[in-house]
Amino acid sequence: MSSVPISWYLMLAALLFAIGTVGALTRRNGISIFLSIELMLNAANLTLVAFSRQMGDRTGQLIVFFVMAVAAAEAAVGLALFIAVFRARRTIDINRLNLMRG
Amino acid sequence: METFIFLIFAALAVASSLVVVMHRSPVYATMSLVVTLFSVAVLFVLLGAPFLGTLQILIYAGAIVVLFLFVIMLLNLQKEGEAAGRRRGQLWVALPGALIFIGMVGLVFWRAGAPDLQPLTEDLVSLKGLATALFTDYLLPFEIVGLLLLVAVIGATVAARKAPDAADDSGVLPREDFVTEETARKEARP
Amino acid sequence: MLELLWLIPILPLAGAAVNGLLGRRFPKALVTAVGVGAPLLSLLVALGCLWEFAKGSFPGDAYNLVLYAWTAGDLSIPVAFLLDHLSAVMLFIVTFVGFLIHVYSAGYMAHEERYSRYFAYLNLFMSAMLLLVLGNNYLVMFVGWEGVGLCSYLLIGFYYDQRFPPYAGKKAFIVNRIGDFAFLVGMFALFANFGTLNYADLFSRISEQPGLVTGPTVMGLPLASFVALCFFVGAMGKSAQIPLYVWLPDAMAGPTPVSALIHAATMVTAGVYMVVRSNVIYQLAPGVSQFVAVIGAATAIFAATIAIAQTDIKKVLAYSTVSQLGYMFLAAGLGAYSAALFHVLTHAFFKALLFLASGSVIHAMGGEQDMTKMGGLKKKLPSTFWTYLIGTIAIAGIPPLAGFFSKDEILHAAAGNGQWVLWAVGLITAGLTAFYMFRSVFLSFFGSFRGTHEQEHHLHESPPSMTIPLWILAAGSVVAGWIGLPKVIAETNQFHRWLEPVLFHPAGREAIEHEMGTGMEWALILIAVAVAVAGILLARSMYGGDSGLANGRTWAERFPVLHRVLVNKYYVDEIYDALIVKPLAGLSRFFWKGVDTFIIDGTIHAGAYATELTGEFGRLSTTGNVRTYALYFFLGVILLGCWIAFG
Amino acid sequence: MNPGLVATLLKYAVMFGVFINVAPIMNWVERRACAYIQDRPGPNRVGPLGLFQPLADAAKFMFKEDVTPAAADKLLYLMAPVLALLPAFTTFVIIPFGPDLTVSGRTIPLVVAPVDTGVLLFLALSSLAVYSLVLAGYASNNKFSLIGGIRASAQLISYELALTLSVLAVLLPVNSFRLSDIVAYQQAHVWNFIPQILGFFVFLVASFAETNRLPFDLPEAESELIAGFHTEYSAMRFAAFFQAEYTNMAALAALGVTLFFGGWSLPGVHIGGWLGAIVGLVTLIAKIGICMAVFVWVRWTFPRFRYDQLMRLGWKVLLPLSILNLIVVAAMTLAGWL
Repeated sequence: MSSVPISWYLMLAALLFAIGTVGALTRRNGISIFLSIELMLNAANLTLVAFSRQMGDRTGQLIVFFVMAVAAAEAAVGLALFIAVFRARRTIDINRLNLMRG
Repeated sequence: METFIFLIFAALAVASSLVVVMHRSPVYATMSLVVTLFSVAVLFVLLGAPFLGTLQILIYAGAIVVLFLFVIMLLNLQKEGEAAGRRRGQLWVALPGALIFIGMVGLVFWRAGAPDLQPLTEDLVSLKGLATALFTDYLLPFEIVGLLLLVAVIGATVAARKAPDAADDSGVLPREDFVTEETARKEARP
Repeated sequence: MLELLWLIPILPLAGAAVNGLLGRRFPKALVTAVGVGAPLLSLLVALGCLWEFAKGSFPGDAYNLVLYAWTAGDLSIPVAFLLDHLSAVMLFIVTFVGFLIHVYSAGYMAHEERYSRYFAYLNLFMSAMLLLVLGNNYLVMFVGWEGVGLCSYLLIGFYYDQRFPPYAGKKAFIVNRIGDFAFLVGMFALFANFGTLNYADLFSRISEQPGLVTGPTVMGLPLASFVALCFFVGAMGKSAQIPLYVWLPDAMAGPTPVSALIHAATMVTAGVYMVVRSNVIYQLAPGVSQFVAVIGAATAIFAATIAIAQTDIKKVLAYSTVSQLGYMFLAAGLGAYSAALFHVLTHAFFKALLFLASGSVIHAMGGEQDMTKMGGLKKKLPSTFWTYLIGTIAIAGIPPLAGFFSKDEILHAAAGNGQWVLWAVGLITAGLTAFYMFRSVFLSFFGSFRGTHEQEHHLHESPPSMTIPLWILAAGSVVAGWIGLPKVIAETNQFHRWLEPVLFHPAGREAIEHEMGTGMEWALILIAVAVAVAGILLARSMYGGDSGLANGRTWAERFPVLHRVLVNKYYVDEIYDALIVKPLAGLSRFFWKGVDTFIIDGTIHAGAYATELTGEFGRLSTTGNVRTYALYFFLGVILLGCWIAFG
Repeated sequence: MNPGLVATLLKYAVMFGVFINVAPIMNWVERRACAYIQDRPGPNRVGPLGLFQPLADAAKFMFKEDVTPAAADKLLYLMAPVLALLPAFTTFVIIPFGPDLTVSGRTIPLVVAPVDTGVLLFLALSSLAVYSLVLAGYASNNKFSLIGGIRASAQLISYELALTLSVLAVLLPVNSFRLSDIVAYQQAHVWNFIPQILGFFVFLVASFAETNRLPFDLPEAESELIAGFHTEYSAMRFAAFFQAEYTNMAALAALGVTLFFGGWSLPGVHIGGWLGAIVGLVTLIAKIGICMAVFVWVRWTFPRFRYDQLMRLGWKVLLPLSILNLIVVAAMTLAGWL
């Protein structure tokens, strides 16, 4: 049975990560940025699982588990913040939320 | 067979992630993310982590992304318009950066060659081993993550709650699907 | 029974907790039941314990009850109670008088809005006072000492919605703090040298080897003198001696029962109790003892002169309290510790009685405290009049009432020690006391009514819950002195013998009193009584009858300067203000404006300005757009990655 | 062809055959039972006792015009019914329906997908069902539908917690995620609903909510939201939702009976071989049927909850109860009582 080399998985992860990064950096909609970040997290997870397989060590899988929990927490708080921001400003366009401009 | 499955789902993941990033409608982007997540879950199973694959669907697709969708609908977000002051500059920096990144990783692998995947061991796949490690060696991180989730729940509740005084003073009716017994009684009073 | 000793302070504490936490929701009757019931139970337990103690059903002279050891590292302070002949007397005074005043309060405060809070504070005070009295080491005493201070502060400022009471409470607290500080320093000195604060350990070691305290020196003084001085400064604060007496007259801003309980009968005598408790140390520090006696005598006559000119009935009683406390310290300084404690006991009865009776007068007058607006209350308030009169005779030192015996013993001690100056001062003070107390009787109860018509209409005798305690205290004021009859009358002085186990007689300092002849003693007694009677007659001639007030005015006009000085209490408050408070405020202002604002803030502002300048340039990179920051971050990551991969 | 694959396909065919027929049969049962409860005859014209009514309905669905609203989001509007069917026809793959079968030396477990993460997979797949409702609500571009969609997502997420926790409690003493192990455990001990009656009730209530059935049918509440998320749907697309709803019900019922009522097994009955397989399948179907009857009975008996009551019940009653149940079961397992 032909097995897929690990570098394929890792390249795929890098690709997903790059796509997610570009999305996070260029999108203006807060929710879309969030989605891109989830994409990046998933790419990282894929890397972890791939290395876990390659090294025969399950630590990578455990870290993926923690990443998922953290992502859940992040999504809950982040979305709540968006709701609060939307109530106050009627928009979640990141470009318009620049109160912190120096 | 395995290569075949990998190629299908890898292509699916890349395609759907491109949709996530490029589609202007948040709903489509979100639904594409579900496809990406599903593909990655399949890759997890291929890599010998079926538990994580299931969790990926259960937690990510079943809960987190639903939450995204819920918020999108709650705020009734429309497509990102071609508003003024669109920052092209951002894209022209980010895109080359991403390409450099991919090139960098590719170069590393080109140098290192492509070693075959290690054979799958029973120990790595077994759920019992994972659970044992989680509740012994990684108990402290596990507890901390639990605490983090609790804090997140409380924080999210506080952040998303309407300011109580603002709701009372504005005289605006609470939204209809959130009319509670108390507010209903308050409205009924002359 | 004795193992229930711990219940005595705990019961009022529980009452305070219940009333303090839940009292607002309770009906008034329940608040009363809890607030008066707790001291009653405490009194019953105390009486049982005293009975057992008097029977002596335990080994040794004193009963120790260790509750638990408070441990911090190597340091271990047992929280323990001690019942010996000294604390027994104090225990009786505190529980008995305290209970009566609680009963009285139920009537006096009946219309008060913050009724439950009042009882919570009063119970808390009882608890702290009992802790002070019963503790078997200085630290437990100090906890109680601070506790009573706190309650005193709370109760003086009880009417916190008026202007003056919170100020008076604060003043009491701050002045006491000076004394407390000295007390603490004394404790530290003892602990540093002996490693314990337990009375029994300390005193047995000192009395066996007096060299332990007379040998080492602290700041140039022998240890005994240093500790004694520190403790006396502590006592000065709590027991209102010169120069720290200034808080006590102002403390009359609190409710009258509080004045009776805390600022006359119990708390202010804590200093005397502490000095008597430490008699071993004072006996070994004769210089300090002499100082105590002088301060006591000075305070006695000083306060008595002020009291002559006061028109506020409670102020008169307050200065009289200061004066009587001076007597006690006079006795303690002379080494007549039993006489000092005897005066504490009798004073507790008659001064509590006088305050409560004055409270009854004030109650009837609708809050009026000025004696110039009273007069002729004898017929309207018979119970109050008779009890007040009994208290006045007792304090004036007319036999066979209580005050006579204790005061006589103090004067006797002064004469017996050959301290004739102090004796003369005490004698004059006795005369002044008789004069100003009868002055208050004549102004308030005799002559015709000088208040408004409305007040006259409302005059009424107080309810039984107030008059019954009055009569009980009056009975006490009559008979309390009989337990300490002088040698010339009785075989032995019973009270003296009772206290014998706790007193220390170092070699070479025996009292000289035995050498005085019987005739001499009778002569001294007669002189004292004669002076008191003279004071009474003078008061009657000046203030008796309807023209009393006018007569007083005439006398005042004859000595305008003296009168003004006395009315203004020798301007002591003003002097303190000019000498201590004003310079302190000025110094603070200098530190505020000069040091803090200019030097410290200026340095910081300079730094802040430099930072701001840097920030002005740095801000150009912050667009406020999160994505820009993310981009910086990403580029940094890429550079880092390149460095790792190719570097 | 790979014999394992053949066996899997055959097993799937059997289960599919069972579950595809749930909707038509339940259509008839529901209408007749409703009529019975409301004291009226119900559909009785087509065939004996109206038994052919489902066929008539199906024919009607097929020939009706399939309307797509002009303002709708076409792609999502089309995808929603498909997404509804997808989890409905995949979840039952982990339900065991008989004892292991030995055919020409090979042991074939009678479950379509004998995977290690069994119950989790069921929960994961069924959690995807919410997408169809939300998307249908969104794509219709109709405010009633949108509100229905929002309600559906909130409700499903809320009750999933209680459902999952009550299922987890069942797993504790068994020490496995495999439903066949759970059935074996119940065969060896006693049906789970006896020691875990609290968990069972939480599961029952949560499954009413998960299937959007009365008294929790807020997402489609006819009286206030017309029909909620499927207001705009007609013809075969509506039929797809209909089918998905009943199939989901059946799948949850199958999970319920497997977790709490011994699945395909019967106490004291141990038959192997082909006969055992058939008996197992029939037993499972019978048990599912009883559960479905309860669903119908509850639907026509209880009034609808209000939205805030629904949320309060989910978060403040069911969730704490399920956590309590989990703790109690964990303690009992540790103590060796289970």
